[in-house]
Amino acid sequence: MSTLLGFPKNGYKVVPGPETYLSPSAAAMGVVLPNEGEALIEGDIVPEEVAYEEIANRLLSARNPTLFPGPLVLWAWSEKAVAKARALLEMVGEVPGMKIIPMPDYRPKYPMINPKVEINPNHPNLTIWHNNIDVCVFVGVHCHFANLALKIIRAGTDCYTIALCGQRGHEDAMITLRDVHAEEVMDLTDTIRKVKMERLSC
Amino acid sequence: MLERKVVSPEYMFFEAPREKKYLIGNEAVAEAVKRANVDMVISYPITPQSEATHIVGDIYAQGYVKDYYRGEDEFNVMSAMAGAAMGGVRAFTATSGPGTLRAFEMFPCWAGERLPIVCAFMTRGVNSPLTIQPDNIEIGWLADTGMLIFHAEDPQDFFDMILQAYVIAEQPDVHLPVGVCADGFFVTHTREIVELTPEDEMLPPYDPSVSPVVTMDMETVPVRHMKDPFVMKSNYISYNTHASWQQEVRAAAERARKYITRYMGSPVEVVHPGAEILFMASGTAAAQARVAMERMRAEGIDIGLVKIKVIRPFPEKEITELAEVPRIIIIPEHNITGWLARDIKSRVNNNAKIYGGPRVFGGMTMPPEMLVEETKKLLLNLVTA
Amino acid sequence: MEALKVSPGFEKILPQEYQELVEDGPYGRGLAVKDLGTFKEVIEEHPLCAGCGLGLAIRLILASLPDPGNTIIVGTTGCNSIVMPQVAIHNIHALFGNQSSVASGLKRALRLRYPDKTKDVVVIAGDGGVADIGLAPTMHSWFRRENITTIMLDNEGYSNTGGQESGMTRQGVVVNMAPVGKKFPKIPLHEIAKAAGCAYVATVTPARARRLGQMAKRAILIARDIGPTYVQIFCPCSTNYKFPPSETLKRAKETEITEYMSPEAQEFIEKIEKESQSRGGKE
Amino acid sequence: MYVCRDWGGQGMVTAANLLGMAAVNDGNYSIVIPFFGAEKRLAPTESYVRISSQKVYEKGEVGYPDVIMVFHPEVITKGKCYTMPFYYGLRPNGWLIINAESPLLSEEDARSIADLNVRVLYVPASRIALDVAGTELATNMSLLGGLAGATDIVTLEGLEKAISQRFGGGKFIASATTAALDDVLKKKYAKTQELLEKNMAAIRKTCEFVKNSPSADSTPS
Repeated sequence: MSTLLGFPKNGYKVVPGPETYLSPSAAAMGVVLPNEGEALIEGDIVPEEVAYEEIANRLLSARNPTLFPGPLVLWAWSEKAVAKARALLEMVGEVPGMKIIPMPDYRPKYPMINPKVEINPNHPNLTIWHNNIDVCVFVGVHCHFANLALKIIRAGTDCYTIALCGQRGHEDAMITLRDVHAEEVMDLTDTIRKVKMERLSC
Repeated sequence: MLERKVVSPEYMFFEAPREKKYLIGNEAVAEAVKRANVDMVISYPITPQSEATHIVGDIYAQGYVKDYYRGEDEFNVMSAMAGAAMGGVRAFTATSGPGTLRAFEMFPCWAGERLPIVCAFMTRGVNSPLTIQPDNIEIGWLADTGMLIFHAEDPQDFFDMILQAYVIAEQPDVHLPVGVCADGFFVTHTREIVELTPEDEMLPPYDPSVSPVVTMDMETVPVRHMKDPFVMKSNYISYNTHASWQQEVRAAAERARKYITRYMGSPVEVVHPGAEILFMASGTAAAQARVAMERMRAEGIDIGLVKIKVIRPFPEKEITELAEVPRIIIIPEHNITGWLARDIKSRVNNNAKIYGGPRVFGGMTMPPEMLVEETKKLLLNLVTA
Repeated sequence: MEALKVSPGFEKILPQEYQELVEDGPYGRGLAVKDLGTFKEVIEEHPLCAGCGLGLAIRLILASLPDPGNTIIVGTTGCNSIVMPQVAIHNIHALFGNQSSVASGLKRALRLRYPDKTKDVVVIAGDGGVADIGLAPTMHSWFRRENITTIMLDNEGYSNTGGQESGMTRQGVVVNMAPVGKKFPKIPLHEIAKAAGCAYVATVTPARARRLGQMAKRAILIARDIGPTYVQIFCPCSTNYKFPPSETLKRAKETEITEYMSPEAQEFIEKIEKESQSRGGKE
Repeated sequence: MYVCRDWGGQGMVTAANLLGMAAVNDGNYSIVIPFFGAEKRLAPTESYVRISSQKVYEKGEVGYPDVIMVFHPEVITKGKCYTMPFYYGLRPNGWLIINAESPLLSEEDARSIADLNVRVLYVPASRIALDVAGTELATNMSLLGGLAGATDIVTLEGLEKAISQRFGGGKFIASATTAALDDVLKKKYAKTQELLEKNMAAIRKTCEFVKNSPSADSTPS
């Protein structure tokens, strides 16, 4: 285990920041991505059902939950992308007050960003701060840029980050699912509905 | 060209029948390229690599590779490789010593741009004075580029590692270039028995849509993407992004460990791990140490070997644990700088038991007789001290 | 245009500029310089100096791309590389000088992946990048007859690093690194390009907007089927040559407008431009 | 483990490959590695062959060979500073096989070699090559025959199979100069079959010559 800044810690936890001047990548701190059927919560491997529930709870308890859809779902470049986009809109509809702020591309914004209407992987903290976002969901962002953004958010904000990854997941998010396509988004929406019902009946 | 079928990496590596052929290392490289289902190869002559890309040229002419040309120099070959990989195809090239250095600016860029290129480095001495002979000093420099680095002991390793390299490099959470290194001549021009998988079976094609960065085709996904540097502004945001970017490249190398274990078994091979004395070595130095070890064991000396197959990501945990047991660790190397000893020393608590050497370089052979003699001298010194 | 579509439901979520690109961008519409002002351009704004010839040249090139939805631009270090992130087309910042080799690899890769489609690969780079540090790969891409277009934005020096002499600086000019005046003439790269195998070679200036647009378009079309093409655009640098920004276009007119086509290229251009006219095309 | 070291520039790299292939055909393990300087004909060069019934790991130059074969007598008589003494590292009780009509060692060399109890064998390989195969380019074949006659390192059957693998039309990867010489050799014969037969004839003839030679089993004087 090694780190590029600071010193190794045992049992490194991926939790909301602000963490440090230049926070380490979770992978360098020994956090390992989940295998199929698994997910990560704050750096620990859990069965994916547990993570579905936790995501539902986090979103339903949030003051200002926000979805950050990236180019892989914003643009209709494949049928799968369109299906996933539809499923995401349905999911957002189930979370009271959930907003959508897109990440249309990855170039640094010049001369300035309008943090109200978009988020950028090079300075995602600006959008989080401006909109007081306490829980966010990354989806459809190319993995490299998602990791950049998630790490910068952990370094500089107290936002709780969730990644719905179409590939292998993101250690730098507080909760990550892997292999998330339209069907898995629909499963998550079902979990959200179920948790909502449970909360109502309590 | 043979009609070929796609097989899974798991089948190819662990189940496919193997046929014994008597080949030189450079031939084994071309056999690997054929089975790796490579789209594009760009070549440039330099000894001792040239034969490998000659033969790859022949398999291109037969239709096994889709595009092939000779570039104008190594820097521009590596640049064109980047262009090909950004365009979403599987690419291969090879170079040696001075060519590696001529091209060097591109290697950190491949890693930074997350391009899963596989490049074979048939290492040789670096000028001046001019030498074309074996010496692996360049691996020490490549180790800090962000690429994954494997080091082959013999033509069999070279064949296997090139295939494993593509599978590991193209994992969506890794997606990094791999340098597969072999000591020039000692591997490239050495003829020995190599066990090959069937000629009519190849790896699945590369799927650029799983890339962690945008493929530069205006389709996956369309519109507005720039590769790559942050030349926009000199301010905290640019610095922080660049720093995070570099961390992410190193994080991707960390993620490769899982796949290295899955497809290569382990980043190290251990023979007699409980021994009182351990050789730790990579490449052909491991082969020579293996022979020296057997001769000394026959004389009753308790000595073992750790062959380090993967130089990056460095097998830190394995080395730290293996270093606990022996009283003496000896690290023979085929270069003058001792980059492997440096790596090992930085991961072992008690450096006093590590002997970085003997080192042989500039094209000279490392005779097992010499390793035996030097080891015995060391033991004698320790006894008299 | 097939590629640039928004996933249903996300249309209104995109920031305004992207909505405009989708609804009113130039993709797949066959627009040209004369249509500027009537559509959403692929470049928003640029961070170049006031009076920079590059900014206008790039805008004109981008407005003239025959198929911006299937174009990838390869650039290199220089003033133009700080414009490129603002462009709504995939573009690659290569290392300094290797743009033509990156473009070669990219063009070949795209040909393998899209055998039934044309992807235009266009190199846009400065004079230092093309004629000095990148001369070998530039010329070798021509020798190899790569199907790419090379456009040099010639501001006669290294402007982004503070105004140093380049091979394209004129003889006798005193600039950084030429403290007693440049000692050899401007490199005649447009002449060299013909000998090196370019099917089309043009020299032009942004002061001749429509002509520039026509030349860029011709160069890209010829590069698709016939061979490498080269366009050299004289873009004076008011900052390092220390003249008032308002004089840029006047100075730009100093250069000679030339156009060379190989017989094959000529025949090809006549054919497609005739077809375009008979269709009432926008040329 | 048998170890051979060849000198000369007379098809020696090819001979080393054939020897290795023959050993593999015989069911053994073998590693062949050439030594390369900048390539050109008639420059002194070496090739190393290791043969064993066990897997061979050791790489690189053979420092301590059991057999040295000299393909051109001038390696001894006109030795370059970097090739002398030509028997450096030869193990006691080993073999020295020299392409020459008659003894040519200096007194000093002969003494040193005698001290090692090395068996010295002079083989008129070039003459046999010319007589039997019709070209001196088959000298390397003759010498392989000499080795097979004098020792049990390889069998004639193994060599025969190796020659047909090497020249029988299949793909064999040779470096530039060797490949060019291959082409010259192939042009000398009308048919591949003729080439194979002539080469094999040179090998057999030398093998017989050596078996009948009084020095084959004698210790050096």
